[in-house]
Amino acid sequence: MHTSSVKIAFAVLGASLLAGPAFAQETIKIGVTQPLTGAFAASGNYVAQGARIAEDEINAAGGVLGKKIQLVIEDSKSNPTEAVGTVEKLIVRDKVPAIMGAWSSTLTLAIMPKIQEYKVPLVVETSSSGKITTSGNSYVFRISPTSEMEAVAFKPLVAKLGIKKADFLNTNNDFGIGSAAEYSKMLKANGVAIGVMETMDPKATDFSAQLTRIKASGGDTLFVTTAVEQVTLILKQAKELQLNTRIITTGGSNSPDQLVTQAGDAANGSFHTVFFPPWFPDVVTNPEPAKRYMTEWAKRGHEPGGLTEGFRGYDGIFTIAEAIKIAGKAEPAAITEALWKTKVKGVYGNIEFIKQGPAGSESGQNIPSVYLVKIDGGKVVKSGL
Amino acid sequence: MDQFLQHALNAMILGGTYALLGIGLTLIFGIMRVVNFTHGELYAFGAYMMYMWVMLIGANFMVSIVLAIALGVALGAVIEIVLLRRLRGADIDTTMLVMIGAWIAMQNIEQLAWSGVAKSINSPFPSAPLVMGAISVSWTRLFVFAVAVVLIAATNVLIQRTRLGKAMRATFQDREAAALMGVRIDTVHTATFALGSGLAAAAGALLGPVFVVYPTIGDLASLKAFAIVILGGLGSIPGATIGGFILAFMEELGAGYISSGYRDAMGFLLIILILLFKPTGLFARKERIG
Amino acid sequence: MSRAVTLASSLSWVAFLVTLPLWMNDLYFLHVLIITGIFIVAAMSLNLLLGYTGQLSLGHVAFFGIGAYVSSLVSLGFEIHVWGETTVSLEPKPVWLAMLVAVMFAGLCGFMIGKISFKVRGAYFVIVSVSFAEVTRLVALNWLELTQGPMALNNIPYLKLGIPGVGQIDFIGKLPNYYLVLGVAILTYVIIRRLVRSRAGRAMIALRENEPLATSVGIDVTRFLVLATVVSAGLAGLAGAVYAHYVRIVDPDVFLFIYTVTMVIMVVTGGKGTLAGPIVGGLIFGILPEVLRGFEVMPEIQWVVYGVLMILIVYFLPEGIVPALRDAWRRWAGRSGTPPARPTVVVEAQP
Amino acid sequence: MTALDTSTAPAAAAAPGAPALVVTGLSIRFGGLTAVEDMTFEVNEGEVLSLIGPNGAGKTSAFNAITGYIQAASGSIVYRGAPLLGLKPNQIAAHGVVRTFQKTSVFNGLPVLDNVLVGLHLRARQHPLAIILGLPGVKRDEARLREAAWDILTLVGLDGRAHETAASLPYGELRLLEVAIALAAEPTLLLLDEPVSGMNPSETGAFMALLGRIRARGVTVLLVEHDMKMVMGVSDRVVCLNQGRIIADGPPAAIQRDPQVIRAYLGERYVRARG
Repeated sequence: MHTSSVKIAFAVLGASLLAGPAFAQETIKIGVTQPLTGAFAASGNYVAQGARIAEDEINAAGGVLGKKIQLVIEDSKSNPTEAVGTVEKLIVRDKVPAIMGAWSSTLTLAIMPKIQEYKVPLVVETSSSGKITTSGNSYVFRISPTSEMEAVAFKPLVAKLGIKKADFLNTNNDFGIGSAAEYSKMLKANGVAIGVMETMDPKATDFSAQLTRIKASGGDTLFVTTAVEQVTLILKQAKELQLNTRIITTGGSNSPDQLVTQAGDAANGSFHTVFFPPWFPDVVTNPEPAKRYMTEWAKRGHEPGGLTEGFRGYDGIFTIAEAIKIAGKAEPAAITEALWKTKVKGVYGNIEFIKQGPAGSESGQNIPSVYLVKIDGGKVVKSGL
Repeated sequence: MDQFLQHALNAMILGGTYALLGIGLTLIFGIMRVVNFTHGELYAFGAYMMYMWVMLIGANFMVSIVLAIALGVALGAVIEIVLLRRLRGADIDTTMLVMIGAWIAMQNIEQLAWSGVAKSINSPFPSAPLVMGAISVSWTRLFVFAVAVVLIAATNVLIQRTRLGKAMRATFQDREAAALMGVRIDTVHTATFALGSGLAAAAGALLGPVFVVYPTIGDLASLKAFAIVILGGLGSIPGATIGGFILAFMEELGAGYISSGYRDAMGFLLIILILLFKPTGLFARKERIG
Repeated sequence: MSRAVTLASSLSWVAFLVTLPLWMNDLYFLHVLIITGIFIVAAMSLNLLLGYTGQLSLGHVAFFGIGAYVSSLVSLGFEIHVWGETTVSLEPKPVWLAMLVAVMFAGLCGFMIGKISFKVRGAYFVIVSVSFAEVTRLVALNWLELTQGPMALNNIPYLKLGIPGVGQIDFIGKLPNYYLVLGVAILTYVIIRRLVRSRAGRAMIALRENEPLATSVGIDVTRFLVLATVVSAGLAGLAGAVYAHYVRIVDPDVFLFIYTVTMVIMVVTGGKGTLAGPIVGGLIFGILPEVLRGFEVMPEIQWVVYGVLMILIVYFLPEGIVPALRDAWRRWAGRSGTPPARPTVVVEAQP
Repeated sequence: MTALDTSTAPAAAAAPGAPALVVTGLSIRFGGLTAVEDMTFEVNEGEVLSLIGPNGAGKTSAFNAITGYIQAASGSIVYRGAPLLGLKPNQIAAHGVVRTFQKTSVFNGLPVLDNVLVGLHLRARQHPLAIILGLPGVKRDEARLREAAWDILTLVGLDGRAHETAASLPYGELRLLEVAIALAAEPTLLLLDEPVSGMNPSETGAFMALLGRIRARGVTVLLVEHDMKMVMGVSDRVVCLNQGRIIADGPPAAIQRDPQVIRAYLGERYVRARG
């Protein structure tokens, strides 16, 4: 019995050793960890598609330091432990000198200790939780806005929209809880009453219980923070339950075009914060890269609804590529150093990093613009405010 | 009060599809002694077929439902003939392992075929709900409920009134005796699995347009079907029907008044309580442990 | 003589594993081995229930997850509100103590679940065990104050052991964790081996083979099923605790049914009710994904392969790989063997 | 080496001839059906008592009730002063009351020796913690158990088959193995349910010889059997059941002459033969 099991195990080990990965490195690898399946799959795929556009654009222009860049994209399955696994693979097996990720705040917070352990820089393209840049991780560089920045940008609209009592419905993760906390703080400071604060699991699909409670609360505005899949369902189910409050989605992962196609007229009258408004490319800081990105997106036949998400990946890869150029070599320490000096004219605006967090171990934070749009008559319009 | 009525209405509507899921699983267990882990995948299959016909091919909504159910029946028959027929007489654990294998394979084939991104299905019903005083319900959900009730009734007629149903009931009572009396056990098993699968696919096809469709939706559907069947007693159709409604009410009221996060936990807590105090389920007619 | 062969092969096997990192310095491969090793420990513990008592427990991941969460929470500390303003709080404790608590707690859960669920058998037992795992997952997901829910418990401390004369060992990174997992795996193997070759193990096997006959000779069914569950749960909890302090993050998905299924596949493929079965099955299914990856196989296809393999194994190798090989070996070696007889020398004096 | 060691012998307190098992007013019902009605009989220490009767007379039901496999509707079962009613089969076994089954019942997948080792369960002294810690006491106990198992195999004549899988034994030896397993549980009262059914005459003869050896150990035997040659050959006393009731109780010679017994057995058969 023993002898036989030993033989088998040897055979298995042998087979796996033969198949071990060992390839010559002629390109500069950049790691990407995104949720390509699971609850955040739609957004994660859009970001990956945007990243691929940037990869091809950079390589068509001759690459970086005379070499082509090569994205290694790993699927975190919308799960924090899996996300840590992807980073482990990217750094230990693929030996990438820099990583972009990880979409959701929870996923990003999950991988941050690994990033620190291996001292590899991470460019955060989407996550909004304040904790990411205030926890003293000096390998984190965020190009997306924090929930707090978003809430502050929203402040002037409170009076204009005439919000008196607000309810909240958000995912029970860092993204949702963080956003609800910042918005409710800002609203309270501006004299708005807070009704109920409901949460949901990121994988939930039936919100009738929460929406029924929100209806009973009787607020005039409902703030919703989650990914586009759940926003679609919430808009539909709110309409079914005759919840006639104004719905505002925060966090910028709401893909209004997708809402128009998937939620139909249930989407009418809803407001959405976005960080890139592809319907009005002329209002953005850098129309030139925005148009280049949009053209390529359309050419590749990607979902138009993903435009508001894909640019994050596009900008993220450009930021890393620029940092590698400045560093002059594809090594983690040099790239980390270089990211502080990196300036990119991106879709997010002029990307550059200011210091945030405890002195001595600051993280980098970019300050992008925030836009509020409205869906009206099956079309995305300027909120008119 | 309004809030309670709304919750109750929601639960009623949800209960119809839960009952469909439960009846399919309980039939398969009662007659074939198979714990069907692919049940949820048939649910997902029904939902994806609905997506394919309505959104990709552009077929009529009603026709698509019929097609989705028919394909579910066909897939069920194939699974029974290919995987289960040769395991006739094997112990329950063996068939369970095969069904787990099939479940994993099917779910990942779905993932390959449709990608991990959730799909939504448009329904032809007006999005403005039916309003009754302070409570309201969407036309889509009403339709789902009506179809579910019709399917439950039809299943009962099939089992009580037809020759096939008689053969199924005879097999349920005593397989050997039924075989001696000339019942073709192979046919009964294939028909049972096909029928159970068709009901699961129907639940998926009906709920697909209400929610969204993604490859792992079947997992929760399977677990809920297990809960319903345990609640009603393995092998009992009335038990599964009532169990479906009880679970829906528990979930909806639990979510509405206790915590929405524990919505899905209700069913499992119920299972554990039931097994503590009445292990054969609420409506089991026959001792079924062992 | 066969005893000596067994001992020699066990020792050479252990020596091979101990020296492995010395000549195999691919860190990623070491990582794969660590994760595989942890799953093998969990599979070995499941084998005690599935293979020896014959109970198809499909909630096993619950004990693994409970071990991971308890060990993490005790080492991180927590404060929760129980009623009104009353709070319960725990200061962070050393990791070794946390792991010990985790094993005990998982064992305790095993005790309670065993007491409840062994009232029923067959399909009911299976569904109860699945439900139990699902309830634990939902608690982990929704009890935000304690578990952080979907935000996961992060920054879990690693194990530090002060060994007299050697100084402190930090179990961070690949090498120390590799040896930790190896040690835990050997410990688990030894415990299970001792158990199944004793009165208790024979009672469990007897229950699997013929329950009425077993009770007729005085075996207390529930007692030994519960004992098997407690040991099994404790060892699964140990695997979970090692896992938590290695990956240093735990989220509610650790309770997903798919992990139970992975363990079941490992046990069934290798051979349930054999000591080597879960190890062989675990190595195959732990390393196979990496082999498949070498051929650029997508993870979904890999899982489809798993599912199909599982079906094929049930059809063609229902006992698993190890028993099949053992039978083949016996047929081959049996021709020249002499018929065994009663040992003439009693090894140890009777009391 | 000579058969069972001293610990197997019945407790010294049991005086031969005194009542060991006392069944009083035992009734067993399945749903509406009465399987055993108001059954009263005693088994004395050291004797071989046979329970006979036509099929469906309630013999196996009585067996099952005594050993705790079914619950009696009323009555009492007392063994050596301890009430057995309501106890689980394993608790009854701990009182020294051990049975075999009508259908062949062994641990099919295990070697013959291990089958007997399982039977020795109650004789083992191993605490779970001691097992896990691998304490030397456990090893010693195991060696002792193996020795006892070999003794029992020698007693029933299966020592040559010790390492074969039970499932591979021929029928006659399987039935011997069943008895070996039961004997291992150290019974003071052994209940045998049709042990020689299906055996050929030479196997039956060997079994009767084995019964003699068991008896010589001082084990009381309660036998259910259809083979009248065997019953009359080994029994000290015979109790005859018909339709759930006791119709006769006495030594074999008296039973053979009892008109009620003849009617129940032969009469029934004559009627059937004529009809």
